[in-house]
Amino acid sequence: MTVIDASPGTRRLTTAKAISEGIAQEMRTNSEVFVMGEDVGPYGGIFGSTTGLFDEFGATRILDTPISETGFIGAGIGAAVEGMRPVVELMFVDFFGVCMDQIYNHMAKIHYESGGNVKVPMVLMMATGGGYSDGAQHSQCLWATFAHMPGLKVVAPSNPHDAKGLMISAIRDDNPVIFMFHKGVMGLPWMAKNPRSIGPVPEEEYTVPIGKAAIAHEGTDVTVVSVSLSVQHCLDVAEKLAGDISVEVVDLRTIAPLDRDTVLASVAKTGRLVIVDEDYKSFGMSGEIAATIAEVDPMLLRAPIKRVAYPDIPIPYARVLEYEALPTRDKIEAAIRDLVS
Amino acid sequence: MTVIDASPGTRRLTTAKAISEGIAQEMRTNSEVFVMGEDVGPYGGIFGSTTGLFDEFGATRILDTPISETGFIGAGIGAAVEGMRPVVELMFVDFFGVCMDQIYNHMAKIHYESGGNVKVPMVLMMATGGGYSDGAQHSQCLWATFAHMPGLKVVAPSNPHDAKGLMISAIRDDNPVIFMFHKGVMGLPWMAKNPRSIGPVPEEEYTVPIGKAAIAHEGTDVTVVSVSLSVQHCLDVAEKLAGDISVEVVDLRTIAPLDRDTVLASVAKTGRLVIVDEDYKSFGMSGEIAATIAEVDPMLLRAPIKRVAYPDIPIPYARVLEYEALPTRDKIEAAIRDLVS
Amino acid sequence: MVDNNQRVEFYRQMVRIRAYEEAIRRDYHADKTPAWDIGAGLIPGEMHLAAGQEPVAVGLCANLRDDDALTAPHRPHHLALAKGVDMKAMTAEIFGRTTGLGKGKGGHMHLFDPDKHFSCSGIIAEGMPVAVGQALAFSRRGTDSVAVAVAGEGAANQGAFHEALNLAAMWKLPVIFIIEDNDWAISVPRDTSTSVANNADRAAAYGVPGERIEGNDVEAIYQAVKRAVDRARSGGGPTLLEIHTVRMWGHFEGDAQAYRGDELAEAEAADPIPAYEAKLIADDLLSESEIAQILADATEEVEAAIAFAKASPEPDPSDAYQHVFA
Amino acid sequence: MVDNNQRVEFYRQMVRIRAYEEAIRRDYHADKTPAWDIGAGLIPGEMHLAAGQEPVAVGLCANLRDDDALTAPHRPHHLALAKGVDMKAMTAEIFGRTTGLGKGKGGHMHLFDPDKHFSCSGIIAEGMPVAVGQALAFSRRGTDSVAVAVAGEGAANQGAFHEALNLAAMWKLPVIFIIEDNDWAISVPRDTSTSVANNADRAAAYGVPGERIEGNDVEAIYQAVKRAVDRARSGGGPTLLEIHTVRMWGHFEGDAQAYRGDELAEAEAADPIPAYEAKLIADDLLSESEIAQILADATEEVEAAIAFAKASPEPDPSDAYQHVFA
Ligand SMILES: Cc1ncc(C[n+]2csc(CCOP(=O)(O)OP(=O)(O)O)c2C)c(N)n1
Ligand SMILES: Cc1ncc(C[n+]2csc(CCOP(=O)(O)OP(=O)(O)O)c2C)c(N)n1
Ligand SMILES: [Mg+2]
Ligand SMILES: [Mg+2]
Repeated sequence: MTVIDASPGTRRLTTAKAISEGIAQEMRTNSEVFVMGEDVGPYGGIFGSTTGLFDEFGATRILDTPISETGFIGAGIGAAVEGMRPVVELMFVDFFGVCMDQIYNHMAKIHYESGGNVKVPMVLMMATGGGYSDGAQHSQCLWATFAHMPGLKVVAPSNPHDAKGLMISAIRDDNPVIFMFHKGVMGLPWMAKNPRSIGPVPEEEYTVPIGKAAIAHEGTDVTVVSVSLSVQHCLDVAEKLAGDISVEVVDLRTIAPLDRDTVLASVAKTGRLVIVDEDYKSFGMSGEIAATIAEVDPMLLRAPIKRVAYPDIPIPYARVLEYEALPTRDKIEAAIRDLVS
Repeated sequence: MTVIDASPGTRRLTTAKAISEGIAQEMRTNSEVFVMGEDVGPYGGIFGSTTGLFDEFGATRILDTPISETGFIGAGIGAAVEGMRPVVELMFVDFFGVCMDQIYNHMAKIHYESGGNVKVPMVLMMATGGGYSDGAQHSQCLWATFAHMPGLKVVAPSNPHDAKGLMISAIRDDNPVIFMFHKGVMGLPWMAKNPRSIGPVPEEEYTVPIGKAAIAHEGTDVTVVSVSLSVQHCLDVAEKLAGDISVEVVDLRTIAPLDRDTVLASVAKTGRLVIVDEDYKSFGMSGEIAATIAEVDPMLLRAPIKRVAYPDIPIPYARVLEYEALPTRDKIEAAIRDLVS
Repeated sequence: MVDNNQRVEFYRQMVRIRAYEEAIRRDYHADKTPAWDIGAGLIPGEMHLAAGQEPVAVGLCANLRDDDALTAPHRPHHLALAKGVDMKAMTAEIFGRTTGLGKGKGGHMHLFDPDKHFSCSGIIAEGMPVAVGQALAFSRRGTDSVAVAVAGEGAANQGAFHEALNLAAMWKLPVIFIIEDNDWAISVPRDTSTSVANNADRAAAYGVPGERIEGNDVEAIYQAVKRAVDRARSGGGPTLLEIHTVRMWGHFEGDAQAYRGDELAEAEAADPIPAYEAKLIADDLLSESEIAQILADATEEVEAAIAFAKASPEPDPSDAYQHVFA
Repeated sequence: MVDNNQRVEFYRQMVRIRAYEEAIRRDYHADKTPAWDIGAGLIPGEMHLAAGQEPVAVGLCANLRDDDALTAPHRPHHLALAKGVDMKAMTAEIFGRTTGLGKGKGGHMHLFDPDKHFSCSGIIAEGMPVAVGQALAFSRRGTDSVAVAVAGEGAANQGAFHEALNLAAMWKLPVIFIIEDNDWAISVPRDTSTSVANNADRAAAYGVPGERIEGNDVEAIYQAVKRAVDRARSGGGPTLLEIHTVRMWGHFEGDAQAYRGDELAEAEAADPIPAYEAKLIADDLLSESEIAQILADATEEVEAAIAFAKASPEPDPSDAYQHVFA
């Protein structure tokens, strides 16, 4: 059941604005919340996630950092351990390789290693995804890499409403949360976008639960499970095919912990499964969802599953090459038609 | 079909010795091969992977490095780009977080980004695995993390014979190869071990192909797919159950690229699948293997698959906790019995 | 002393690079209408141009041979051109064509020319260790080639900087580390990111010589690099140079630069090319007509490269699957 | 000047720590027979002991309050004890018991005591940025607490060292960075890994004060740290101290140390405790009987902690699934 309130007259925001509004509202009520990262200050975040925050909260609560990701993510952990609630931005997920130790050996594990005595209430947000020719080092999704590591919650909203609600949930969560925003859902003025990147967002504070998928489009013939920007494509396809094929779109919203029940219930209903994932295909999210079915009951499937995922290749620069590899609407539609026919 | 020659009189080595012998033989015939890493010199590698090399080749070809993994892995890449063939050791896979950028944004991608004009013939070897109470930061496997990244080959031998042959293949390969040795297969004098960690190893140079799984034990009732140390446990269980249940053990040997054909052929024969993995369960190897079946033909399965994998928890220190989580023989046997009954 | 022919050659190279950056800028924006759309047009993606930083590239690379290596950062064109990378193949790469250096797979931040031992990376400071490894290969083989790592002043706060410097110093490798200080790391000014006013002071942390070169002056840069290259070639080990330069344009194309305030006008006024031109005119090394000719030649070469790129075939979609493995 | 009571207290603390390390060593090996088996016995896993390094921990922590933070590396016992971490809970953790600091989940490299703001990590240098963040929290809250990051001399070549120093210096945070130089990083001697003889020289790279303290002398260490802590508490920002100390034993228990050669005998002879004892005797601050009493008290406390640990329950297997998330 979709939680998006699309009643007429509702205020519409871009996802970027929804995120920064969520952060701002939490900052107003909780002085322990602060923001740290590269270009999060006057610039407002390269992808707009902190727009306006510097003007309201100033340099003491919105900290531009040196290009020292291990340094400032580690500093976020230290502050969190002392009870603050840092929201730290890693500009692109692709940069995780310079700071992953802080993320997965420290942020993710301190609570467990301490036998529950130390909490690390921190949000680490980062941009993901491609489609605009930014090449092999600036276009990845990599959510499975984080979801594979125990101790991390990983969220990736597909629309402004969920983005704000998940950000507020993430800030309030006593655990580290990886908040991944696909550049393509941010509604940036300088990037081609799906209209779904701008949508109704309540003014007040609200939460979207971490760990709960949404049925973004109900259907009975085939289940399409996806996350983040690809959900927008799936919805476009579902709407296009409506009347012909009844497509159920599951928007995971949270990747870890994975809402297996919602996926299983949908597949039990439809008997057919397409997984759409902009992250690399192998050893990733699509595999985990397939395994979820296979270890509960492969007989739920009336046909083999289909994966429309990023092939196991580095991301090429030229548009024609990149779009060959991306999970586009055409490929999603073809996979659905193939499966249902 | 297993490639291990166990004819009597064959020389037997530990896996550690088999690896260092493979490196030494390649170094003798190719002056471009050199070794770099922490404690690879006089110490001989913390897990014995370079024992004896310093004595034979000296400090100019066996380089002890500072604790600067980004620095020296990057230096390996630079040397490889200039045509050398570095064998670089990252002491524990768990440390990948301080140097992953060099590994996956550089070592793995340069060939592709250059349109095939630059080669990076480099081996990055590292210790994996737990079972001896080394805690959350020194006991991980994480092969799925590397296998998820395009452009990397990832091997993880289960025995001395394959270790030597895969090391020689890796050094000769024009691509970067991640060579993961589980501490438990090294045959170290100071670690409890399965006798399978010492075995017959031909004196001469030979290769084991990267990308080819082995049927380590033939069977007809159930397929057990695994890799590295867990293969030893699977073989123990297969031998124990012989006569009662006929277990086919597939030793992947290479994780990426995955030998899907061998897995599919075995499952097609047995109709039952257990995946045994010491890496974290979710978003990893076990999922990918499940997906391989589910996208080809879920009807191959007469029953749901079983995963005996590391649960999604950081690795606890206390022995009783760690063994609760590890994929032990008992759990493998129980999964097999459960599936076949 | 720099001889007169070389001075004119410096000028020529700087003009050539500027003509290149201007043309790329023009074509980058040409088809991104009505407003900037990063993914649209013949040149999509991020675009980091180096107008103002020509003296660094030219003064540096005048000291280098083809067999010397250079690793460049995300802002690589000036360095690539000065290092002798083929302009056509590089332009074709930026346009994503099969004739490009990487057959269209790399793009502007991933230019690889093995013949010129040129490479770059979009990840801050991560080219520095790679240069150390190239120098290691050179020294193991007993050649006198050197490796140069170029990074911005923002990059000097990355861990990779520290590890690379220590390694090169420890092993006395022929590496020249060049910090291009253009005062900015995207929107973050140097003085809020870097705890020392002079990154050359950081050389002391590795026991290697360090020097900061003020003035964005191609000749001073050339001389300082020459000392460092001579030292490296003769076994004297690495040097750290910080070169103060200027970022005349945005961090990337499309950057509105609101954060720069008055400094932007100053930066634009600090254009090193007219300044150098005036010097050479004053020294009677250049006439108006020679200047016009140099510009005309540069423009011709640049436009030919762009025409070559545009006329080159786009990759076939199936090429995406090639070159994952050798 | 250090007053006499404090000098005796320094001695007492060093003896206490040494008694602890000796007892852990004994119990670590006790049931690993016939030969060392890393995973066997009541204390399994890697074990890094700090015999010889007591002056660092004691001289350092005598300057700290409970509300000051300390991040320790993989060799943490001396620091934990000096910082006031409860010996029983720490020992129970090392024995993997439910009464341990981490209920048996952390182990000897992962000791967390939030009341004492003490933590450690087995990943080299990665505790340094965490301390910066703790200092950031303290300074944002307007307290005068300080954060201390301790790391070995091998760690000073990690990128995290550089990033943490720059960040703390840039933000003028109350952090004291302590490099414990015991000459070795496992088997790699300092002079083959570190391009400067004195890591305190690296302070210049961040514009902060740096000082190297020779002699493994608890009083000199105390004084130097005192200056740094006073500076930090009063808003003067970070300090980098390198303290030359000695690793009397192997890198970890089981390390045969063949690589050490003659230096090993020297290291064993450089035991700081008898040396300090002799000084205090010479200064008439300690009698033979007081020495015996101090040792007896230490032994009693240590054995009680070990007895507590051994008597404590092992975790229930199902506890493994607790505390993944708060
Ligand atoms: C590890 C990493 N962090 C952040 C970025 C994003 N980024 C790209 S360029 C840049 C600023 C670089 O500043 P500087 O090193 O001074 O070079 P300049 O752009 O001024 O030439 C940043 C932060 C990156 N590419 N890699
Ligand atoms: C990032 C990382 N690299 C390597 C290691 C393995 N390792 C553990 S201790 C150690 C040596 C540390 O030397 P030093 O910092 O001098 O501390 P010491 O052991 O002498 O106290 C190494 C290399 C690690 N734990 N983390
Ligand atoms: Mg800059
Ligand atoms: Mg040391």
